[in-house]
Amino acid sequence: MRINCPCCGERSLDEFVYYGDADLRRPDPQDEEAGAKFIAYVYERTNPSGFHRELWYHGLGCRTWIVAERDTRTHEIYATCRAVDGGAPEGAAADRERS
Amino acid sequence: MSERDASKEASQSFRVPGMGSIDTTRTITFTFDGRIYEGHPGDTLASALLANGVRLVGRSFKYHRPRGILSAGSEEPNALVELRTGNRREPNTKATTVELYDGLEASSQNRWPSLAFDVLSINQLAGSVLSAGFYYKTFMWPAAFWEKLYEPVIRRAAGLGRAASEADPDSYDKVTAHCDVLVIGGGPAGLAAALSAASAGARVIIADENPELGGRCLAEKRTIDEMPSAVWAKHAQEKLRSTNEVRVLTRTTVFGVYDGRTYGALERVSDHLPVPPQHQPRQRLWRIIAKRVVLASGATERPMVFGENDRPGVMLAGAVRTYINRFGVVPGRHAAVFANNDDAITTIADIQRAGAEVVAYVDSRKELSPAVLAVLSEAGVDAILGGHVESTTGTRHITGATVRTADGEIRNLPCDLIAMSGGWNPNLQLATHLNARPHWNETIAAFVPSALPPGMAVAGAANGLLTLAEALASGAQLGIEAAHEAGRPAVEARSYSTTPEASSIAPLWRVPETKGKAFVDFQHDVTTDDVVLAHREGFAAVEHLKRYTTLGMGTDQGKTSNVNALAIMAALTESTIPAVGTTTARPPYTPVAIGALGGAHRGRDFKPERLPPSYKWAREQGAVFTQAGLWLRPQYFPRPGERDWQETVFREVDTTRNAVGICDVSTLGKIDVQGRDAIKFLESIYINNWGSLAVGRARYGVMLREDGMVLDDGTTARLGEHHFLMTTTTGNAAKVLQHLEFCRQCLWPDLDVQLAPVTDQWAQFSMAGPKSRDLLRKIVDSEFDISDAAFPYMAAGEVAICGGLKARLFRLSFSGERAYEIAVPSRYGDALIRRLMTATEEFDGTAYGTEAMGVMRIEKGHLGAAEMNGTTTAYDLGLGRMMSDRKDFIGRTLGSRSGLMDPDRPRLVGLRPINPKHKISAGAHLLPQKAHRTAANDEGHVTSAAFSPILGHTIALGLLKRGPERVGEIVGVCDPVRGRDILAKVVSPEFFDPSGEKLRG
Amino acid sequence: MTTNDRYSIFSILRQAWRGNTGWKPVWRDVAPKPAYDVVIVGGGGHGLATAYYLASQYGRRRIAVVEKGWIGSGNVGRNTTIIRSNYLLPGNVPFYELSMKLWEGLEQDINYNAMVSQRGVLNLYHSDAQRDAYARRGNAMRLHGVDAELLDAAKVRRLVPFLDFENARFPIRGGLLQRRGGTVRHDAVAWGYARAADRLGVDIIQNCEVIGIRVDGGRAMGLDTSRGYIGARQIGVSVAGSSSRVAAMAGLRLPIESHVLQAFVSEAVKPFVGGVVTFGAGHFYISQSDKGGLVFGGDIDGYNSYAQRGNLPVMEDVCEGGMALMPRLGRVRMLRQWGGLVDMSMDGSPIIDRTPVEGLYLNAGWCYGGFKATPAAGLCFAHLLSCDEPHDVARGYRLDRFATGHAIDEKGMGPYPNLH
Amino acid sequence: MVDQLITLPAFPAPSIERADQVRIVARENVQIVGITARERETESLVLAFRAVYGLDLPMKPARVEKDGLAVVWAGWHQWLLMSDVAAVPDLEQIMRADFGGYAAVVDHSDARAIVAVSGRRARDLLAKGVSIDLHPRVFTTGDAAATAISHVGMHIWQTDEKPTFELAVPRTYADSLWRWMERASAEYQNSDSLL
Repeated sequence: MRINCPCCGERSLDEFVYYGDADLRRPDPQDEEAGAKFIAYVYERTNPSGFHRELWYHGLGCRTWIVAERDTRTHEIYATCRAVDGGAPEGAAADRERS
Repeated sequence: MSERDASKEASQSFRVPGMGSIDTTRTITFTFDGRIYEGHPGDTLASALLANGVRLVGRSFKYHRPRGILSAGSEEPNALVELRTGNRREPNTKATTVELYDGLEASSQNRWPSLAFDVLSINQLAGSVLSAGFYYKTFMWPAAFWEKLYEPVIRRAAGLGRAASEADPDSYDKVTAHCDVLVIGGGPAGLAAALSAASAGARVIIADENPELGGRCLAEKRTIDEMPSAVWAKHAQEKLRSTNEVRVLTRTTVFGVYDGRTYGALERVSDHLPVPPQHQPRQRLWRIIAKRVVLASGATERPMVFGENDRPGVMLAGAVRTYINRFGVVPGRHAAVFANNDDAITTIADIQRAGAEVVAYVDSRKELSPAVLAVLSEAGVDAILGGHVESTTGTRHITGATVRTADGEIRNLPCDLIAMSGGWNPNLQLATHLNARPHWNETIAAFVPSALPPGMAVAGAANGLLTLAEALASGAQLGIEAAHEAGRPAVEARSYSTTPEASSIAPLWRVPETKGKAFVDFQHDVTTDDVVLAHREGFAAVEHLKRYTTLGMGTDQGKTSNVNALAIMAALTESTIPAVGTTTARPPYTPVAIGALGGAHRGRDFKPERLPPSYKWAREQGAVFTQAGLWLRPQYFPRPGERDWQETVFREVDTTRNAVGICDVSTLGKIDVQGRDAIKFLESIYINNWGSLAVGRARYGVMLREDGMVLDDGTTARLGEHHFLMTTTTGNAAKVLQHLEFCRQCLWPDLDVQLAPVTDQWAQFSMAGPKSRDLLRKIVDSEFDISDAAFPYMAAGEVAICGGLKARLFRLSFSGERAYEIAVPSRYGDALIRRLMTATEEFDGTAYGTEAMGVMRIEKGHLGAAEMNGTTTAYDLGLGRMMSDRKDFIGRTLGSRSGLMDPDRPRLVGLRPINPKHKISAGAHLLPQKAHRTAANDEGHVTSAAFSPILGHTIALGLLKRGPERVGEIVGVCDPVRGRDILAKVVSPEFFDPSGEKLRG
Repeated sequence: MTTNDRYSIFSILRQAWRGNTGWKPVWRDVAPKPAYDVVIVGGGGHGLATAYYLASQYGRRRIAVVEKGWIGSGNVGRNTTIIRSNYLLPGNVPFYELSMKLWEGLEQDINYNAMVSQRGVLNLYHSDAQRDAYARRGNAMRLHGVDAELLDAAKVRRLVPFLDFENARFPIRGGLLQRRGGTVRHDAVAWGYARAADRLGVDIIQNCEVIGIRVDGGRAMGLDTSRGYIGARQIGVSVAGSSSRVAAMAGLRLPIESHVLQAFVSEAVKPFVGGVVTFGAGHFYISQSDKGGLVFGGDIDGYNSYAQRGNLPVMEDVCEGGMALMPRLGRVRMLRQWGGLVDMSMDGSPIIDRTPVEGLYLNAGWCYGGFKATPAAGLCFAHLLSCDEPHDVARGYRLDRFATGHAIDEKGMGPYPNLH
Repeated sequence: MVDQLITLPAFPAPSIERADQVRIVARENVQIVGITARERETESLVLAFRAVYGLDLPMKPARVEKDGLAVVWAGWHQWLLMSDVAAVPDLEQIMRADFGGYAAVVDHSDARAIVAVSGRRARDLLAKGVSIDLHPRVFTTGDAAATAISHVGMHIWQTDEKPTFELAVPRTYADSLWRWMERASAEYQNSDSLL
């Protein structure tokens, strides 16, 4: 697999560290539901067969956290962007292939 | 003729003068099973053996039947040998792919006592007992006999060749290559594709498993552009080699297709030589990243399935032509040709041209096209149309063929060669590595690629285009397209002229009536009966068939057997071949040496070594080193006269506690943290408070994972208003940096925080012990006041040492002694450790390593990796008090889950043996004093232990159920794997100077 | 079962005499009935074992196993065939030891030779810290009555002289040995359980893919499949890497990610590796099959995947480990590489539990350790389905353990499935 | 008297020569300073830097140089500034003084060790340990990248068309990587290398 780092360009897999689902948002610890929400945040996964938005860390490169949109059946990567940009790749393939 | 004649043949008597394209002017010698033979450069071991009339080459896996040479390529299931000897021995090597070199040594395998007489060949008499999967049905009683009797016997018979019993002496290499167009296969289609792509100026890599490009061009008598095809191929190869941006990789097999248009290829750099040249690898692994790929891997001929079709002398027709046309070797003197397709017809002329007799042409088809009939009559051979070869005679190689004619008449044809052709299977394995399913093409009666990996196109025979003309045209066109799609300008595809050829086929999957075993998979001895049995027992799904009969599981990966077996199963289930299914190919296309996949990373170079700044000096001191991750750290510094490591460590600890000890702590992770929001950031990362930390001070901090478990600990110093230096444990440096970057980029992107790893920047030495300040005084420039008033415990600041060298000074203590850590730019580390050691002489100080450090940290009850093991909370480790309740921090919410607040959880305690002579070891479990030694009474374990020279007995840290409440209690320390079971007293984890007077001074 | 279809050397000789024409299908090819008491989703080792124990141990009838492809097409046919019970935590050891005991009597129990071969499992250590961790593990095993021996370098050398003891980057200092560990012929486990279950009347339905779970009022009623609707009083889901997909049909989100684990086999060579050896300083473990193939593997590829195929970097990483540990492997050729779809749980330990949907039960989260667990997982899942309470040795495998803070984290890696 | 403290070179040898094929030279005594723009200060930093040094901080992986000061892109809004010790005595101090307000300034002079790889086989040698494409059509003088060599993270940039590549590797790995380069370049002793 080759991942297109928004800063460095396309790089081979072994420069990256995988983290997982990029759509999880850390809950507000003040929320009275915080306990349950943190459990869902840390432990529950959609684990889809198909379109997946996921976090990668370019550890052996520029140390940027990246959101990649990838098909877990084919490993095709549709788009990537820096995680600080809220994880919404420009021209996001988000709607494409969501089926 | 009699089968014994072979052994009487004079040297190379099957070589045909004037034929073939190899250099017969030079003669080289080689040995097979100890006997010396002659061959020529350019031969394969197989062609050389055939030239010398050697037909019996190996024995089959299960029945140990005599086997010869079936093919002329990497699909060979039978002719497997042990190549080379000693630590270079290569088992299961295909004689058909081994390039002959002078002095080559090969021997047959999987036979005893000899190839000609193999005791285990009696297995074939028990053929119907050793039917597919028989072993699942027996060897069960009594149970104990499996390991004791049955399995040892089976394992003695198992395997083919023998692996070398010593380390591989050769080296391996890996390369990453990028290109616009990768052409896989150097046959006509591949050559045309590469020429096209090159003409468009593309960066081209063309790879072929043979030593020369050309493929079937070298094996057939054909013409391209009025040139003999072999000559055309030679020109094409020269053209490519002389074109910029074209890399020709011969002896290179593309074995796998991976995601991201990445292709794995193996180059056999030196396998054609006795040993690799100096500084050259034996083989080289290529990772090729290609924008576009043209797959031109050709096709593999199918055997015919008839009785005793495995005897030496039964060969694929295409292989016979290869041996004649390329190597000038005729594999027999009296040949029968048995086929179901037009392509095989050309075999007749080739055999005749080689001066051998074609005793008959047997075709399972009743009607042939006029053109083909014309060829037959011109050749003047006895053509048996609508007939079958039912069986063969002979033992160690064939002496005749039993043929049934269309009208049922049985004829026995004496012959020493049967050239058979069941049609051709496109080599589409690489097209299916990414899970694509091929589809069935009725016209050529074979599977062809359908969906393809991104960026791949398939040319020529690999795509079912079996004629030379189609191969050249499709290759030329796809090469152009590939180059264009890769961003090169569009150019015109040139066309090639060839002589016409016929190519129709009427599939025959198995001969209707046969005598004797009819083999489908030669190497694993899978016969038609086995396929029938698998069907009968319900193993009709293709994967069931393979797994139950082991069909296609051999070193040939079923290249010659899979489709025949599928077809036979389809007939049995009365369904179509595609309905039965296809077997998805997995990498590698052909087997790859494990050494090549490992590459250069072996022995000492398995992983890079990370060296601390004092490494060179420590080596000179004769320090013993230990691995800490990739780091090599001094474990202890033995001195002359010291009996064992223990004595050394006692001395290091004792000296440190009573005078001063010096230790390289540069391996601790260091992260520079800056920014207006740095404090806020640290507050969210650490469980304790940071707002109150003054500039010029350091503080111990603990960070958790989001699930509430302790991630790491260390001190962080405030160097400026918005500038901090964080230290991590040696092992967690990278992990913590990743965690901080995650928090900064993914959780709180708006914070103004900048992170920089600076571990390598600083050589940092700890000076611990009552004399540490005196020692420090000797190197710190006089203008800096390091009195306790000016530089108290946990102070941090910049100083200058040795006359103006800027350094960072921290007053931290891991040992519990008055201690300082001095940090200088790494390049000065070596000089500084030498300076310190000289300066320390007057205090009789010492250097100490990780062992002594471990002892002292346990004496102080400080935490190590064994305590912060990923399953312990701050509460568990006695850090609950540190947790601020006035802020949120990573891990706070989930850290308070009921299960983690359970008072019954094991928590940190100290342990000391009741009997001071007793030893406690880490890993021992803790149970109530008198409790029965079972899991039910297990209450925790010892995490760290060491002998304390100061206290004169072993001390240990442990995690004990309700530990802190049980101080004073006596518990059992149970260590069955070390055969120990003693009693220990539960104490506070701080064994030494609990009040901390010494470290504050 | 009647004597004439009982397997033995005599049945083989008798059949051989008749040209092997008398063998019957190992399991019947049946079409689904409208309804069953219990439907097990997933015709892998776990599902088939569950069906067998439901019928043989708990006297259940009207049982079906539905499989989307052919039985044994999942991880039971795509693993490195290792069995062991060398676990650390109290939540795991008794379970895997029960599994080991079931392996030890399996072939006589199901009358099928799965070649259970206890040639030993050796985990190497390369540092004092690793030694102590293995001592802790070995002691935990011994306290549970499981065999475990802590070996020093000399003993290891005697046991496995073919390793590189001299110039290794991480010298071998010793190992933790479980002699009762070993290997089993993986496909045979699926076939053997299928045959035994079939003999007890279990319907094994292949090419029957579940496309929906009908839930009514919080209760599971049945399954929509590619072969029509199948009613079920109880549904047991045992589909490894597909767990999240099937659970989603009932509206459930699981603490599971699906990952790829690669395995490799070499060309067959004359046996020289006795038992199973695990490298402690790299991602590599190896054993040798009775056919002579060296079976080896390493770490998971490390990202969510349903592709059932491995990548090149991991293959290289595994072979680097192999060459570091056994440099004599250099000229042995890797023959095949395959990928299994593993259900990585958030703590690396499995789940055998009810679900919030009444009548729907889950057996999942086996990570890369599901094969060795096959008999016990089948028995415990059958127990849960029949007694509606967990089997004693599987009490820890609850779905809610993450919420309550009772994760069973052998490696201490935390809630990061790709690190377990 | 700092000179009393002898500095230890990062690499075990000054150079490796492989016939006319590859030349590997250790570049000791280079000052390296890392600067990372503070949040929302990048623009000011770039302007200030241009004002002082007449150089534009590259916004993509690249290297620019002027009057002995080299700037290499090192990540998102991060750069490595380099100059010879001889030329500028304390680069870090100067940078902090000039740009401390806009950027975090960190001394990396001893964290990285720089080695120059040049010669006609330089690309072939690097291809054994570096997975990015260094072909002149893709990577040329002035280009830079943050990547890895032989599993170790590093920065690489091209300085001329010989070609010459410079690699900034972690100092504590310098010894190990040097050994790797000695082994990987050995084959170029015989000019008729098969690669």
